[in-house]
Amino acid sequence: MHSGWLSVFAFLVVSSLIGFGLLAASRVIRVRSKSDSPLKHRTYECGEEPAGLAWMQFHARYYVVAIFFVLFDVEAVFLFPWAVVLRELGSAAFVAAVLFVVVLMLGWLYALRKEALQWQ
Amino acid sequence: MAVNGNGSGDGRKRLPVVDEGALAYDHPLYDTLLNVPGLSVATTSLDALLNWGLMNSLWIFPMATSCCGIELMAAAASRVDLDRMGTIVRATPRQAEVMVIAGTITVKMAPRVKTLWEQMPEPKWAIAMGSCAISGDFYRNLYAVVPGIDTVLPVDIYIPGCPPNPEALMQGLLRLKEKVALRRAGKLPPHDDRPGMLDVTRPSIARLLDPARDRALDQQQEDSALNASSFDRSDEPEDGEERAPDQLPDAIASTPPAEIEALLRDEFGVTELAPKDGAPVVAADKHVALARRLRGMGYQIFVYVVATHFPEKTGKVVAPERFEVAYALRTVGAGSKLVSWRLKLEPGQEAPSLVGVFAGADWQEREQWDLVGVRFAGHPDLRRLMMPDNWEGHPLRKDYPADKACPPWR
Amino acid sequence: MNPATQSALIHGAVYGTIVCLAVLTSIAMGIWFERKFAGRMQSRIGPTYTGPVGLLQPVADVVKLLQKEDIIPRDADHALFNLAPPLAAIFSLAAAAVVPFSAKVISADLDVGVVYILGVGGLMVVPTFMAGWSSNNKFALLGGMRAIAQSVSYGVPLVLATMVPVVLAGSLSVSGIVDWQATHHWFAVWPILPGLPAFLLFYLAMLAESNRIPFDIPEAESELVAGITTEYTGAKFTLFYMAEYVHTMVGSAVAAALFFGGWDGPFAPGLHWMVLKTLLIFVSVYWVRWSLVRFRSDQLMDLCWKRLTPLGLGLVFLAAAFVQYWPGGAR
Amino acid sequence: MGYFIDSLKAMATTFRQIFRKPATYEYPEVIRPRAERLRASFALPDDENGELACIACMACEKICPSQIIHIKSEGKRESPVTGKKRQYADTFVLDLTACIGCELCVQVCNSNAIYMVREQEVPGFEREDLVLNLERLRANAKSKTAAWAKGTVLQEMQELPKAEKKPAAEKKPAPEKKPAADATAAPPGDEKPAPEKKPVAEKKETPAPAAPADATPAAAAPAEAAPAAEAKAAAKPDAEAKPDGEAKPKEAEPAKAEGAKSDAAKEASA
Repeated sequence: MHSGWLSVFAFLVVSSLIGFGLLAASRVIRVRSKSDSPLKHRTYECGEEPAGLAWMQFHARYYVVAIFFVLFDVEAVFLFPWAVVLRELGSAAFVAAVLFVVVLMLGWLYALRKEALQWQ
Repeated sequence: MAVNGNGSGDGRKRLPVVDEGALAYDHPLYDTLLNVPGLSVATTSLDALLNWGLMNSLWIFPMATSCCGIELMAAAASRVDLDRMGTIVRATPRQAEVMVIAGTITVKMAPRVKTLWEQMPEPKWAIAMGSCAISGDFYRNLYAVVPGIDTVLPVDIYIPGCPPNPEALMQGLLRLKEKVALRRAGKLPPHDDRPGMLDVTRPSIARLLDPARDRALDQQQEDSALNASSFDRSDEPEDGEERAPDQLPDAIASTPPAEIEALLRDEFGVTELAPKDGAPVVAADKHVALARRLRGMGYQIFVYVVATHFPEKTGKVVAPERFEVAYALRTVGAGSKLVSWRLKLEPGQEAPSLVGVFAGADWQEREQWDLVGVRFAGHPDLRRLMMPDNWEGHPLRKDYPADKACPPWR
Repeated sequence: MNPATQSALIHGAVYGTIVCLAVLTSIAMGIWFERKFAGRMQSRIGPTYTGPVGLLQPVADVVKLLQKEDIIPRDADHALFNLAPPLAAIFSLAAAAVVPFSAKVISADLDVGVVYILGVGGLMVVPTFMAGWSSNNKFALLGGMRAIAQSVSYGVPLVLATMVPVVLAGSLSVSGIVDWQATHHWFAVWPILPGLPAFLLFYLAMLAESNRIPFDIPEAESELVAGITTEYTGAKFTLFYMAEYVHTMVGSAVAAALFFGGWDGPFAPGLHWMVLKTLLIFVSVYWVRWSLVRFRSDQLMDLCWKRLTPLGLGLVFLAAAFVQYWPGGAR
Repeated sequence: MGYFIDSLKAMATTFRQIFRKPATYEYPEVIRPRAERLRASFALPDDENGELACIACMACEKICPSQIIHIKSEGKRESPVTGKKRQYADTFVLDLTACIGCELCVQVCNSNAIYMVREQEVPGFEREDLVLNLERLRANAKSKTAAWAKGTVLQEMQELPKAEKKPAAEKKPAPEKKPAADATAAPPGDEKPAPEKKPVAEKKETPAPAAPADATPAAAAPAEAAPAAEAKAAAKPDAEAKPDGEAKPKEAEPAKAEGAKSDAAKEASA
C-alpha cells in the first residue's frame, strides 16, 4: 500500500521528465527569430489590434454549476466507501443510501423547477 | 517609385537579386552543437531529420480574402487532399508554417496581413496564390489595392492563375518543399535570369528582400500595422449614449405618390426636379423634417443614402462643383412604395444627418462621408468606415486620382 | 532507504518509463491512424508522402513542431503560460500509473486506484484553464471557461459511471475490479442493465473530459480559433496536442479495465487483450469524432445535468440493488 | 434518445464510406482529366509555314483588361520561308502574374496566333518566373494541349447576322486619315489581317514622297514659311526612318494633303 504510492511518485517523475524533456529538447533545436517586431508578441486577435486585455470581469454564470458540482461530488465521496463495503453491511445500508440520494434528488428537482439548470 | 536591379552595361535592366540565403532566423544552441568536433556525424543526421520533419509537415494558415480561398478549401477536400503531404489547415498563425495568401489584399487589409505574418513563428514561408496576391491583378493600379503581397512580406512561391486550381496549390506546396530543402542546405532556388522583363513585373513599390527596397519602408509598414486601427475615439459615443430614433407612430396606410407630390410641393416648397429620374430636390434645411414626416406616413425603411460628386464643369456647359445626395425610403410590407429625394450641396456645405430619424442612416452616412466626403451635420460618429483610419481624401470624388498611392502600402 | 522503498521506486520508474513510452508511441500511431481513418471517411486518402503509407507523419509533425520558434505574447502571464503545457502532459499521463495493462504490468497497484484516476483526471482542468487564462487572449479565455464548465459538469456523470463497477466488484482498486471480472464476468456483459449503460455513460463523460467531439466546445475551431492553444507555438503546442491524445488513450484504457475485463481474455496473453480493447475504444472515439457535430454549450449542460446525472445515480442504485438482491449477485 | 439513434446512423454512414473508393486523384502522379474549357496559360503557335503566326497587330495588347501583354515589332521584313513581307512580333511578353484568364486576347486575334492552354504554369520562386516571353510561349504551343477554342472560332460564335454586318463592312473602305483605328475593331473574318495592316504601315510612309523628293533639309527652311516648316518637321522623322517609302504612294488623299503642304515648303525653300 505504502509502496504503491512510492511507485506512483516514481511514475510522476518519469512523466514529468517526458513533459519537461520535450521542452528542453525543443530549446536545443528550435530556431530564434532575428526579427524583434512588436507585432510578433502581440496577442492574436485575427490581426487586429487587441481591444484591451482578456483579464477583465465578466459574468461567467458558473455559480450554479459550482454549487451543483460540490453537491454531487460530496455525495460521491460519501457513496464510494459505501460502495466498497455494501456487501458486508447488507440491505440496511442500501436503504439508507437510497434515502440519502432521494433527499438529494429532491433538491435537484427543486432546482429544475426553479429553472436554475437553464443555460441561455 | 523604386529602381530595381543593377543596371548592366548594355542598358538592359536585370532582375533584382533577392537575398534568399539570408534566413530570418538562426539556431543558437544547435549551431554550437554542430561545431563540436566528433559530433559532426550525429548532428548531420540530426540536421537531415530536422529538415525532413520541416519538409513533410507544412501546416497552412489560410489568408483567404477572396475567390482563391474557395480553391484553397477545395485543395483540402477530397479531390486533391492536401493531407496526403501532411498539410493541414490551422486557424491560428501560431501553429502554421505556410501562409497562403489567397485573394486581393487591400490597403486596409495589408496591416492585418503583416501582423498575422509577424505572428507566425519561424521558420515560415509564404505562398502567393493567384494573380491578386502576386501582383494585385488588374486592380494593381487602383488606389485601395496592394500591388502584390510581396511588397509587404517575403513571398516564397508564386502560383499563377485566376484562380489557380487546387492541383496548382498542391504543386506550389511541392515546389515549396523543394525550396525548404534547398534553403536548409544554404542553396538558392534556381533563378532564371531573363533580362528585359522587369518593366512588366515591377510593382509600384519595391518588394521585400529586394536590394532596391528602402529599409525605412519596412519600418513604416510595421508602424502602420502596429497602429492599424488607431483612431480618435474622442468623438465616439459612450456606451448607452447612442441616439435613439425619435418615437413615431407605427405604420399608417401608405400614402399614394400623388399625395406625396402635393406634400412636397406645398409644404416643402419643392420646385426643382432632378434631371433624368425626376426626383424632387429638397432644400437642405427642410430635409430632416421631410424624412420625419415621411416616416410618420409609413415610409419606415431607410433604403439608401448615396452621395455623388460633380466636379466643376467648364466648356460648353458651365457648372460649379457640387455634391448631390440621394435618399430613398420605403414602406413596409407587400406592395411597398418607394420615395426618393435629392439634396444639392455646394462644396463645404453639410447635409443634415438623418440618424435622429432613422438609426440605419448611421453607417450609410459614414460610408458616404468616407468615400465621397459629404459631411453630415449632427452625425454622432462621423469617421472612416471603409477606408483605413489614416486615409487621406475621399476616393469616390471625381477629382481623386484612381492610382493615388497610399504609403506605405502602395 | 530500505529495500522495500527502493524496489517500489524502481518498479514505478521502470514500469512508468515503459508505460509512458508505449502510450506515446501508440498515440503517435493513433494520430496516423486517425488521419487515415478520417481521410477514408471523407473519401480522401490521408497522409501518404511521409514514410511508408504516411506512417511517419506524426513523427514529422513533432520534429517540425519542436524546432518552431517559441513565441510568448507580451501581455501573457509568462510563468503560468510556460507551466501549463508540461502540467497538461504530466496530468494526462499520470492516470496511466494505476491502469493494469496485464496481471503483472502495472506501475502502481493502488488500493484506491479508481479514486486516484478520477482525481488526476479532474486535475486536467487546471492546466487547461491555466493556459486559457495566462494567454491573455479572449479566444483562449473563453475556451478555458468553457473547459471548466464542461469538465466540472461531466465530472459528476464520470464519477457515477465509475461507481457502478466499484459497487459491483466491491473494490476501489482497478486491478481488483479487473480480477473480479476475470473470475466472474465482464461488467459490460453482465449485469447487462447497469453495466452497459454505465459504460456508455462513462464513454460520453470521457469524451467530454478529454474535449472530444461532440463535446469539443472548448476548442471549437469555428468560433474560438484554436481555443486554449490559440497562442501556443511549437513544443508547447505539441505538449497540449499530446496531452489531448494521451488523455483519450488513458481514458480508453480505464474504460477497458473497468467495463471490459481489462487483460482478461482467452487464447492470448493478457497484455494483448488489454491493448486490443484499449485500441478499439480509442478508435471508436475517432469514429465518433469524425461522424458527429459538436453540441452547443447549453445543450451540453442540459445533457449533463438533466439527463446524465440522474441516469448515473439510477445506475448506481441499480447496481447496488443487483448486488443486494440478485441471487448470487453478491458473490 | 432520438439524437443517439441519429448519431448511430451517422456513424454507420461514415463507416460504410471507409470501404468505398476514395475520390482523390493523387495529384503529381495521377492528373485529373482537365476540363475542355480549362484555361490556365498561353501559347503562341506557328502558322502553316512554320514561323510565328503572330503578326504584331497589337489587338491583344490593346484589349487586355489587365494590360499584361507587351509586344514590340521592328517592322515588316521578308519572311525567310515564303519570301513575302510581313510583320513579326519580335518581343512578346505576357505577364501571367496579373492575368485574369478572360481569354479576350484569344477572341480578338484574327490570325489565331494566340490561344490558351489547359496546363498550369509551374509555380515560380520569383514573380519573374511567371512572365512568359516569346520562347516560353512557343514552347507551350509545342508541349501543352490547347484549350477549347481559338480566335476565329470564338469570333464566328459571336458573329452578327449578315444583314447587320453589311453597313459595318461598307464603312471600312472610307478611312479619311486613320485606317489604323479600324485594324483593331475590324469585324471578324471579312478580311485577312495581313492586308489590313498595310495601311498602318503606309500611313507612316505617306509623307515620304513629298518631303525628301527634293532633298530639302529642315535647316534651310526660311522663317517666314512657318506652317510649312512645321509640317515638314512633323514629316521628317518618318521620312528618315523609311527612306524607301516613296515607292508606293497608294493612299491618294492623305498624300495629297501632305503633298500640298510640302509643295508650299518647296516653293519657300526655292
